Amino acid sequence: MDLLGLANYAVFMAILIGIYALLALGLNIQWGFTGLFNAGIAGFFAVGAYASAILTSLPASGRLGGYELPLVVGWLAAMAAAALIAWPIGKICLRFRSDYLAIATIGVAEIIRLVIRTEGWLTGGVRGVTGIPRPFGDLDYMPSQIAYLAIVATLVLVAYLLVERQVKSPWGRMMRAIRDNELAAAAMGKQVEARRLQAFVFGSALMGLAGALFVHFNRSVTPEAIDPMIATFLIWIMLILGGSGNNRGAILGAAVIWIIWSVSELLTDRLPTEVAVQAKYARVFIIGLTLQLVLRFRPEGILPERQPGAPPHR
Amino acid sequence: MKRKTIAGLVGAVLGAAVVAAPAHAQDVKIGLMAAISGPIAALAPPMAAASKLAVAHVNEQGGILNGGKLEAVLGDSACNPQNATDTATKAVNIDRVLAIVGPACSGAVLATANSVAVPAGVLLITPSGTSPEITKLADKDLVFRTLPSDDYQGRALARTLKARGIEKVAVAYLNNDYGKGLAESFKAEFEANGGTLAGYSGHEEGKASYRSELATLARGGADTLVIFDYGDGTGLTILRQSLENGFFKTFVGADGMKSEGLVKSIGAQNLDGFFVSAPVGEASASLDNFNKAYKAAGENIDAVFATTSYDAAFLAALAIEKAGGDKAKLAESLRAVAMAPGEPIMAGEWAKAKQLIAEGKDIDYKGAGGDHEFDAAGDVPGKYAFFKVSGTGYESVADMQ
Amino acid sequence: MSFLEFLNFHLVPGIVLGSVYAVGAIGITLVFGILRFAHFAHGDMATLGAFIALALVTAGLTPWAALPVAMAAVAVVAIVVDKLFYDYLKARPKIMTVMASLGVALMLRAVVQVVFGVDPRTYATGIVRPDDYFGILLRDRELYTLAAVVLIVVGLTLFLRHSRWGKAMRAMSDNPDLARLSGVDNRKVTMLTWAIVGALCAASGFMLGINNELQSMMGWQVLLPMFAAAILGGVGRVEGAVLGGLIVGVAEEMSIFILPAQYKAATAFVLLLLILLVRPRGLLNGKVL
Amino acid sequence: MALLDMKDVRGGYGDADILHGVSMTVGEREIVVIVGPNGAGKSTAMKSVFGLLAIRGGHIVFDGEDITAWAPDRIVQRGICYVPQVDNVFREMTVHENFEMGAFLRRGDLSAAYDRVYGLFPDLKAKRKNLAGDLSGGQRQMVAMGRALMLDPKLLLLDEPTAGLSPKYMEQIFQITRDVRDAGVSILLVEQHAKQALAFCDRGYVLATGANRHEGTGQALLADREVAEMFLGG
Repeated sequence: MDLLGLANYAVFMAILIGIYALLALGLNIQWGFTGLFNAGIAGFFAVGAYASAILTSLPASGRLGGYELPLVVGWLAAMAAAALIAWPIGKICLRFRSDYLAIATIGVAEIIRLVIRTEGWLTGGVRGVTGIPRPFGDLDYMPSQIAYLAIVATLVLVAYLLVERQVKSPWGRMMRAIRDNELAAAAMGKQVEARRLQAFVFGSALMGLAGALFVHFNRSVTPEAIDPMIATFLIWIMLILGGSGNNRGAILGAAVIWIIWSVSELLTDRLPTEVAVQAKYARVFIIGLTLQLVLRFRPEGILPERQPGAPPHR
Repeated sequence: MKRKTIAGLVGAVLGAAVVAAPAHAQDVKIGLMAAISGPIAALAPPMAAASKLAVAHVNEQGGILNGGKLEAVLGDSACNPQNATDTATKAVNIDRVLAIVGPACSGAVLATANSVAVPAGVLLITPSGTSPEITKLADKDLVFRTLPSDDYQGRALARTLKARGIEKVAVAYLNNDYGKGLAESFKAEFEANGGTLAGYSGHEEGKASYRSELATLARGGADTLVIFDYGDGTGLTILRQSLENGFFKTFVGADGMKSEGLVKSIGAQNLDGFFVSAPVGEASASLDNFNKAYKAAGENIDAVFATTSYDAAFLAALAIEKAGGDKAKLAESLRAVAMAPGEPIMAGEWAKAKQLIAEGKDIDYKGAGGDHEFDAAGDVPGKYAFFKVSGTGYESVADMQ
Repeated sequence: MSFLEFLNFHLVPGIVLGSVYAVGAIGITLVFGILRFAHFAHGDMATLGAFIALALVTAGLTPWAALPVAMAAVAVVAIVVDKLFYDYLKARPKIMTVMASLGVALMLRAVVQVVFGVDPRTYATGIVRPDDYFGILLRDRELYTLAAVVLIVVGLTLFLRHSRWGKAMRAMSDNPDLARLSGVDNRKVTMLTWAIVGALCAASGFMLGINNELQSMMGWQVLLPMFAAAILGGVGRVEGAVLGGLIVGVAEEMSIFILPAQYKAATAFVLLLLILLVRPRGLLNGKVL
Repeated sequence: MALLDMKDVRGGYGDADILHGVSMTVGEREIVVIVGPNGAGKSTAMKSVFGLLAIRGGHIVFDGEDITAWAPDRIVQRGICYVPQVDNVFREMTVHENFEMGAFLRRGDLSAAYDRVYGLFPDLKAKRKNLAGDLSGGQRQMVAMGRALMLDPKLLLLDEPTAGLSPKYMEQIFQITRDVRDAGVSILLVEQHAKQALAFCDRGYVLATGANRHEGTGQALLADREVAEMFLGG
């Protein structure tokens, strides 16, 4: 057996897990710590992806872009753009119970998708943006993958440390108090809305960054990347499985679910042709069922939230 | 504990993969990346079946290289780049495929080429990615397609309509890379030839009603509606609602509309005014071969992208045979087997091709879906015919220029 | 554009589409009002109903005879889904149930895809040209659709207003704790609600199918317009859901006058965001949960 | 023998106990009031009767039968009805429908029960088709009591029926409570307005920190110096 091939696959999987971990961390800030049901992750992911793509890509006729700015600028812009979109949405929707926010964010993600598909002058429309630089992209396959993994891993680590610090600060304690106790939330009044908005915007910015990392990895982006199945619902399942309210849980959930999702295909590939196509639909069934089983038997996730003051989980 | 868990999981997964993938030394694998789930799910099963037919032909007629078995690994690219790159990475690294047939959607092709196939040096032949962006890829000559970029067909269709005396049309296109690409090139060519567009509008898939769009298009006064969409999808709805409301007299579609399901659903008696263009091979004997075999396999011969899927897999096999299994020579070998000059090879003629290659003779594959004379970018110029509905299927009425 | 054109190609299609949305939105509003969560599997349940009816039509029934059978079948499915996947979550935050319903949506869709495949299908082949009623063009199936919607709405309203269990459902929607104190068995009400909601799902899926084609994603694609309709009308209000459905349907067909056709799908969301902004209780003063 | 007999009841909503031993009785045709400072466990004590909290000690006997830890719907059928402090009407249903829901468990002819309720609350007769949510606070309280009386209970539990009402309405509610008692129903109620409540009740209990503090007739408690100082603000 070819170990090099397996290693290549593992590196690739790790890169995607890193990108999903960023999305899950972003969602954890919104849902895990604050209780905000964002069902439009794909929208913020897309905004970040396109913002960075437009700013850093090679020039192309018929659309905005070709500024060839440095990557860091693109990534910062991705976070800023996602945050900028999140702000008015949060402003409108955070007053309501989470179901409304869920529906509203699905709607917003859908509008973002339609704008990206239709406004060719801005985003290249259905053809997307190509010619996006990838750091260390000129190296050979393996070194280039490893270099990209290093970048992604570093950013995940930085994001993790930042979020952990934030959560352990008075801000984080307050957010949890608000989430767990509506009365306390009401008593704190206006400030609560501001704090929730901060969490929503901060989480969305991380999602934007994940989008940027994704497009630089693929060197291209098209509207198909904004598929709610893969860019919204899978993230939810990752967070719930890993343990919402626990940042390590979010990262672990991203790893476990992506491995299940990816490896389940290796298994269905071994099936005879007649059932192989059917088995691909069954994969969607399995994801749905996994969610049910987690909710039923391990609703707190693999790594449950640590209560402040309680001994750390082992 | 977390690191241990992850390490454990990864270990278990890799272990499972090792056990699950026994490889025989002589066997060769290619990856089939169909968009089985996702927005164009309806197109995927016939495409996968066509590619598998090519693989079956290879194995029935002497196998590949030294009597090895050609194996097709079926992956789901789901029409999105996340799944496509994942499934391609597995195909390339775990299954060690030498070539990839697919992915189906252009966005997935771009991402897969950029982040998997080209860096890993694997040949990629897409049977349905039509975006002009694919032409522009910096692909080290590893990315090919067995159907023309949208550009050709749109322009050919525009010229054909003009030649048939149609001066004024309305265009309804599906807002994806396929529909929009065709619509743009059609528009440019039709207007350049002095035609008038009385209406031009895109639509999103999956809406329950398109009557208001159609009414608005009809208001332009054209008798002909050009539909760039899929006959197994929204195109069917558009055509039905136009017919039922009497918005237009004549309907013209591109290859995506050439669906037998559409004829079955609407009824041939209602489709007198419905025409489609579709790519055809010069040697139509090749298409006949394919149709016969495909029908015998229980499939519908008018399925969209079936011929191109067959050709992509067959070409991949030919290239591997020619290159003697050497990955580095695949691109060069593909050009050698697909392009003139050489002894013509029709669809299904694997044994003959294998023998000629063994004898060191040059061959030229004439595919079911076209002759596949690749240009420098790995694109093929299209040859098209104009079809009308006949019985439960389609019948060619004219060649197109 | 003549007035008749406006009626035939914009208003009437909008009303037909809106009626289908309305039937779906009634189900959503009932779940929202009585069981208090956003049911994301609603669209895919509608798909399932449409395909069950298709199986019956293939077996030889006429479409309109298949409808009641499909409604009964999906009613049972809805009750089973509740027992298996929602019921045990009722003591936990409602959002867990919302998430579970998302999982159910994926599972139902996969079942439809495995059993019926992914090709578009129709109940009947051929096309139906409309009849002319004093210049207004209508097809029989559209008339039947409108009649069925009216029948459903009137029947449901009478049931909720005047029957013992209909009142119990309203009481649960109004004040669940007090309903329990009054001796209303909430398990029975929940079951009854799911039976009605399942039947409504099947009806909306069927109507969508008979006016167009059936495909495995059809329900998911109309889920958000239906949610928009339910919230627009006011959560928990049956008559609000009907009004909301009609508004969303007509607005989608009219959007062509203002926006490029690609943005048609966005109409419902824009309406939804606007209503949340200016009048979160909806037009008919529903609940804000 | 008393209609309701609570003995040394302990329990709470979650894991922590709120009641640390509460005992009280309610006799036939008696109005008993529970008063005490905030957080004394007044409402909790009442809810324990109705099976709304986890009881970890003691007994509740009603009409000769031990009903400790029964589920509310069973208790309702046994003849105890409960009127919560807030959200105690179906706002989107008419007054008449509210009464109808109150009698949900009863089959057969309800005209006698309607007559009795409309007899007790004549004001509501004219408003029977109005939505309960559109009524004034006092009228809503009447609807809530009427709903509970539709099952013809032997014991009625009222949780702060006068909260937020004007003195005029408070007086009216007290008067109605007496009328209900005179119609043969025993009443246990929790009250914030301790002075007024003690003045009109038959007997009263003073609770503090989840346990009995004082008990006696209303007049006796009003006269008690300690009660007056500690709980009634002089």
